[in-house]
Amino acid sequence: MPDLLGHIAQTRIVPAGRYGANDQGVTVTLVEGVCFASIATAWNRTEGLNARCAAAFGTALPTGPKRVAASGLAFIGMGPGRWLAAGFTIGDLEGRLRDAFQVDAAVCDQSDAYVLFAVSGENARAALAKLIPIDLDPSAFRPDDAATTSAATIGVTLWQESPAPVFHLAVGRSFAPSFSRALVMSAAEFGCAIVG
Amino acid sequence: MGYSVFSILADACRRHSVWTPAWRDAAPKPAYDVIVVGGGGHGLATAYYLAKEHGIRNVAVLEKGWIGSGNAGRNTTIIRSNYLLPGNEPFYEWSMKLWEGLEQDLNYNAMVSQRGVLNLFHSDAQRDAYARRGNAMILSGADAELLDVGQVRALYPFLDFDNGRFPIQGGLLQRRGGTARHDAVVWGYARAADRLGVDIVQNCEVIGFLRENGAVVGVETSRGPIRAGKVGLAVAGSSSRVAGLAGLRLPIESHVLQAFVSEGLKPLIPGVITFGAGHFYISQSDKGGLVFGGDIDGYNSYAQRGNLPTIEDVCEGGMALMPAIGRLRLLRHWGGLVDMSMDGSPIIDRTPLDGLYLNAGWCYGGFKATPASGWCFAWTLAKDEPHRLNAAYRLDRFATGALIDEKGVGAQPNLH
Amino acid sequence: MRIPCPFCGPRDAHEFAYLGDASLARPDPAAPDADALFHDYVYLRDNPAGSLRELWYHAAGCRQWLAVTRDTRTHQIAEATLVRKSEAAR
Amino acid sequence: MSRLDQGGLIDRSRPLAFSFDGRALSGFAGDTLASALLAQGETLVGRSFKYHRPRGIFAAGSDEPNALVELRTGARREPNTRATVTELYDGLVAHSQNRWPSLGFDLLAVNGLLAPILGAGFYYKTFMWPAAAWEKLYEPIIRRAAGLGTAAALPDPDHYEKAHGFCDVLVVGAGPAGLMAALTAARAGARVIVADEDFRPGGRLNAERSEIDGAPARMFVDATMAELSSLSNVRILLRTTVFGVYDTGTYGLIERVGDHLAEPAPHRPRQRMWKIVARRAILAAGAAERPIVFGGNDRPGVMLAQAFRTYVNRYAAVPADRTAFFANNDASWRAAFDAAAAGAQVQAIVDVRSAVASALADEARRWGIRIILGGQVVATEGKRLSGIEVATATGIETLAVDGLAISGGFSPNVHLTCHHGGRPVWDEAIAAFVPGAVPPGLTVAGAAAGRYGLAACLADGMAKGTEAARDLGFEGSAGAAPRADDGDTAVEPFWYVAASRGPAFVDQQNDVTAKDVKIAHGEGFRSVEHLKRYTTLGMATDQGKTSNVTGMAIMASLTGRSIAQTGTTIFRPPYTPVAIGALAGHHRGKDFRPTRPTPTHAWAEAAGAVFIETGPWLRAQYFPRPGERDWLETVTREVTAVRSGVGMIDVSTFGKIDLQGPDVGALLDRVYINNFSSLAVGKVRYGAMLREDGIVMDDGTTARLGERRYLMTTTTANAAKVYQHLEFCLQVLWPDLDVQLASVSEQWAQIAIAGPRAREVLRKVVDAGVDVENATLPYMGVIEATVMGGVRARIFRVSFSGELGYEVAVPARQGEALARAVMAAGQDFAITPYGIEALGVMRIEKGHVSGAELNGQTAAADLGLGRMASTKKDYVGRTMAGRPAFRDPDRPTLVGFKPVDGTARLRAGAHFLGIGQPADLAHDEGYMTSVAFSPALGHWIGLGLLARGPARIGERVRVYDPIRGGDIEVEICAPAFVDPEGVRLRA
Repeated sequence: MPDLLGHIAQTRIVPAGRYGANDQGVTVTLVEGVCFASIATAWNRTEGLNARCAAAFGTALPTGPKRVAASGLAFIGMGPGRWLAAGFTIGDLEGRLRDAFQVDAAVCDQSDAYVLFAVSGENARAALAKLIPIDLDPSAFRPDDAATTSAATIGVTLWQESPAPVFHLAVGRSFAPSFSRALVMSAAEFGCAIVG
Repeated sequence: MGYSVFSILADACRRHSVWTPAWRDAAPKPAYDVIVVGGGGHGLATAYYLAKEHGIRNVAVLEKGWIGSGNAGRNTTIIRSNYLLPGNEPFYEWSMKLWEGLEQDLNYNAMVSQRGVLNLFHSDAQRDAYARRGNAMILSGADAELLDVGQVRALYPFLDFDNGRFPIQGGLLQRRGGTARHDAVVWGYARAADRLGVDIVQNCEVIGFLRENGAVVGVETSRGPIRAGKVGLAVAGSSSRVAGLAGLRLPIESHVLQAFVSEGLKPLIPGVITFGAGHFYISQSDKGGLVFGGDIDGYNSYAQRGNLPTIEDVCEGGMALMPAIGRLRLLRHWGGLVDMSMDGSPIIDRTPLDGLYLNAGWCYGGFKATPASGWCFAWTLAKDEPHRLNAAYRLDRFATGALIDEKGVGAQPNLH
Repeated sequence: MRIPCPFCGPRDAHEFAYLGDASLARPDPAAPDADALFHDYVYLRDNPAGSLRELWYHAAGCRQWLAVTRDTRTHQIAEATLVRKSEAAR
Repeated sequence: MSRLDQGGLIDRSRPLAFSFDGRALSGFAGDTLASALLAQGETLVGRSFKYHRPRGIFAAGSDEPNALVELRTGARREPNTRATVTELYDGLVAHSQNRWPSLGFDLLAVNGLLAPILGAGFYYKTFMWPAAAWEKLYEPIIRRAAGLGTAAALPDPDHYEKAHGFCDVLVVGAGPAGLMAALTAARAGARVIVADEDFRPGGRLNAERSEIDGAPARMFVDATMAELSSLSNVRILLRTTVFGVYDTGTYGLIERVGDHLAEPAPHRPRQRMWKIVARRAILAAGAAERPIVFGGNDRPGVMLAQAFRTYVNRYAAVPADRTAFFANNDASWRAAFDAAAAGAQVQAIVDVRSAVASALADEARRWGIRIILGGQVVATEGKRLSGIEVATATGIETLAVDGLAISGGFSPNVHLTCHHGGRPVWDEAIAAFVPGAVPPGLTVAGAAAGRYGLAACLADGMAKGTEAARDLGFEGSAGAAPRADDGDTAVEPFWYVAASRGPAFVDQQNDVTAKDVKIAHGEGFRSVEHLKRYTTLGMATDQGKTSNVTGMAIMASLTGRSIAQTGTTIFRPPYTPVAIGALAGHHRGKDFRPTRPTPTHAWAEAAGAVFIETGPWLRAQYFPRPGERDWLETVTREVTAVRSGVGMIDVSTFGKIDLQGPDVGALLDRVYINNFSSLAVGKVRYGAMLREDGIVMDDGTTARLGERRYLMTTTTANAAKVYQHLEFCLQVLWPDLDVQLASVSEQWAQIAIAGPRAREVLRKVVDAGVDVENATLPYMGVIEATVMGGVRARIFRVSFSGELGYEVAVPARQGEALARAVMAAGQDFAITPYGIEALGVMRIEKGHVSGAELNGQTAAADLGLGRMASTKKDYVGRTMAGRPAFRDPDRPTLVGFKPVDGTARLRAGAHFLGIGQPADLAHDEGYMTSVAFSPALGHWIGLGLLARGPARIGERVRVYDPIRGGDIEVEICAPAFVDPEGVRLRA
């Protein structure tokens, strides 16, 4: 079993293909074309920021580890006064957010900082349970819930967008190859397909 | 009756064994010249050397439980003198010399076994750091060799040389390093100290200090007050609590260090190996168990038990270093209460209080120091000044800045 | 050991970095006895066997510094709060 | 000894072939290795640890002390495997261990003859003379004789993994109490995980012929399992041992996914470690039988009574032809009746009690079993058991039996309750230790709590299940507990036959006898911990499951204290031994820790780079060309190319922290020793920061991108540490400061272009209209620009090499394209890619400090950075850096070195000694931190920390490197060898 990925370089994201059991219990999609930006504000300026956010995007920023989607953007709570914005927007997300938030928030383009994996399939939860140290049971982790944690010593921010068990996992770019190995090893017994 | 093969044969011929208790289970007297608080290796060794080297025999060792119930009875039994800094190396080398003659000195087989201690390196920077260390050892009269990967392979062919995430490049070897039977060290010192007249008082917990115009003149215990000319503390993880009874705050935090032993096996690992790219070290006991450990859990604790992340980290290091141990089984794991000092080095010194002396801050490395610690603490107690060997282990070094920080992580005990 | 992070929820302690005693306050460097004050601040600890208010940093989560009240004998945690909120609230 | 032709829970339609010590044998699906061996008449299975005495099968579960085998072969060999918990599979291969040459004839059995002198404490009293002989002579012999099985010194070929689980209620054990607890909690709606170490649920119900609700207990087990399996809120984990209780409701479990197969199934692990967080846990682990200690009690053929019953009822294997029972309780009588009912020949029941319930006696007579009350077995005969000597009031009588089933009562399996330091308490009524203080959230049900009766177990399981669910807010009607008979255990405490003949073993695996306990007592090792450590009682692979209590009881009788006063040793994790591989999971080999490639990794690979691990990163070390003899030739070529032309290197691994807000300048002034609030927008400054204890933490350049925005660069190694430190400053020290941090290390790829021709290369990379000339982008300037046709970039005019240099940062995904663009742009100037070795050479030539100097032991002044420190402000570490020892003039300080003999090679880690001074610690003056061969100077150069270094420039000093045989003289010089005035980098 350790040989499953023996032929793949540690420095590459495990390439598209089928791995493990002759089945397709888990599908891993590499999501391309998503822009990210980090948003941070001082604890005493959150209100003003929320007002600006509502004005510009029609939603307040989430409080707590949640995801809020509006106007083609998603805001994911990363910490008190900290969010990750994500969206298939063309062009300059950082600029757009900066214009909207003015001095009430510090915005940084992070579009290249993350690699985004989407994990789905009937065994998605069972496979992720081997990596993610938080409770992903439907009763505990619901659509639009988010979490930032450590999986197999690799930092990951994850969220669920739909009732269907599709989990989005954002991983630091330089860690993505090792993360993809851990993910495939965890999903191998169910049959794992990597697409995109 | 002295211990020897003849006395054993003689005893075997009798119907009923005539062996007497290895030490008297003494009741406390009202007063002693010196009271040593703590019936672990350091405390018992201190009492032994007070009696043997300084003729001070009116001595009591007070132990709150049974002797050796603390770190002396729960460590991974490694002895070595492979230290880096001038404040440390001569002290530990003296300890190694005492180990080398210990059994004949005590008439007790502590199974001191100089099987070699090997610290692996995995990068040029690590190699240079070990060269610096090895040179420092040689300058202090210790032995040290820098091995290349070929020489390491010859010693330990089953390490992961080919597929390691951090390839092994070589190692720093101290051949005189090795292991000793930890409980036997306690019992040997206890028996030898007892024969010189030292009272070993078990189930006697210190709950306060007797004071006369500021000075410490004895201790209050669970078995009543006991007066003493001098009181020395050798209570490791309990140092802050006991010193606190005298109103002292120490540059020490108590942390949990876990240790592990596997099922018994035929000889597999000849010496002691330390992984340089993870937290893992291992040796094999004479009974056949693999004795191993790694990093401390990293938070203050008096619980004498740790948690899974450290256990996993240690076993991951073990599998990375020697993937042959995968099917061998962990038999038992436990936690010790270690006195982590602020620079990772010990304290053997007088305290600001007259009559009170401190031996503490051994972090996770107290066992190897047992003989020299007792020897130097006895000297400091007897002569009211540190010996040259423990001159650097002053309590005021944190104020003067004369720190002894081998790891270079600063005033964060959980990182040492 | 699981720490109830006020933002992330209960997480295993291995997600956190430990610093220790939270009661220590950085002294005034202009104080006449600043040397002594800093010595105590940097090096001396109560190190109690019992309840201790200590600093944990949620490195793998929300990157907040928490003040965690924990019993060092049982590892039972009574409370965990965000340091910055509580400080700022003063 | 035979297999019954009916009954039992084995599948006679599925025969399985296996071998033991090379003999071909067979069993059935549902067998363990032990039951299959017994069914085939194999009673001699192992050899004891110390005296190498022949041993058989003693128990039927994980408490087995004797029947340890080497399971499987080659790289999969598993020493010390209990035959009693090894599920039989087709093709199983097992060998006996700890014997030579053979199990039947073991030369080391000679130790047995030495028993009189090999008693407890023997080793401590001898082997001391001569001192040198220990390692060379005595110890090797002892080590070879000791140990048990032999490990395979080959990499474990199987895979392991870890999994996280969460539940409301974790139930430990699927016996009557556990099944009822799980069912009740699950019906109430709680999320339940039930785990059992066995491959078949039911616990004691598999071993006894009991009835529940008037039907065979098996039907209750099957029905309950069927309902549990049908519930979506229940997870059943068989072949799974809960091995440890950790903090805050965290439990460690090992699921043996593939151990019942010859090899794990494809793509499945051998074992899976579960880390389960449970809000409540119910321990329903049952109780274990304990023996009576008497002469020759270790003879193969002697077995625990309930184990005997298990083999008969569950496995339809009768362990002996003619069996006697020796006991002190009623349960053993029922075991004897079961055996008789199954067709086994039970000769007699010897009971130490002088009277038993008439019902028992009547039934015994019905089965034709002879009853010997007030009797004691004092000795046994035969290599394999052939007879026992029974002492009665009328004298000694010998019974010819080949099986002896013994029982000294029961000990609740309280192990897990002790994992937080809780001590079991002695319960006189049942003569056993029962749970004392338990870990938070854990309750104990059934026999594990000392409630032995079947009806009591069912009711207690139900009650504990209801209670746990209700605690968590799940209400459900429990209903009535199933009906069953309790059956009294009626134990009369009895431990040791005083009139024993021959060695009477307390701990069979470690060969600890009753005499050893007496020796320990005589020598003062009377506390239970001293007894254990002195005699090794309870330290074997079974951790004393069948021996601890008996040992304590014998010690108690010697000291005259009660067992309650004597107490017991503490149980520590794991409950049963756990494979180390399982605790490591997939973290081994190259996957031990993550590998971080740089953004230009693929390009560097194509360019022929040799890579090197720097922490988690893989970086290009150098780029060898065909014909180059060694790395030194390559690195020398790369350095020369940079100094004479131009080169490029990926420096993306440096930490990058974005700081925004009105107070960034103020924060940086408090973090760095030098001033940053005064830094002009568009400028970069080198800074050093200290720990509060005055030692240098990190250094790097920080750029001011705007009025309210800075970008900090950290060293590769300290990126995370510095970020955490800044958060500490902002959240803990100075929460009033309005600064927002963001790590942008992953966002930006950064490539350094260095050398006299650097600007000419850069001109061709930036977009039209971007001005990179000295006027707009002078040394230590920064601009935001676009490159490669519209790619957003930041260009820093900084230099680590000391040459005219720029660092161009672009979004990480553009890093590889930038590398190619720079190489293309530099073609005309023979641009040369270089690695971190060449970078290291150039920084040493410039006297820049790096990891070797920033080692956590050096203050700013030690590194020649003292003059940078501001005296007008406070900053972290300032006060502590003023302590006397930091101002000691003898403190080693950074200087440079060149060999007096120009051809000599320098080595880092060498120490400095005064010329003509003896080589000892008293004359140690410091050490060499970094060395390099300088192409510019044509000889080796070094940096080092030397006492009073700066004052001794021009002097000579001895460089002493005994560990590598080096001892040369060097000249002390300023730590800048190339362009000390810094003309080149301003060019």
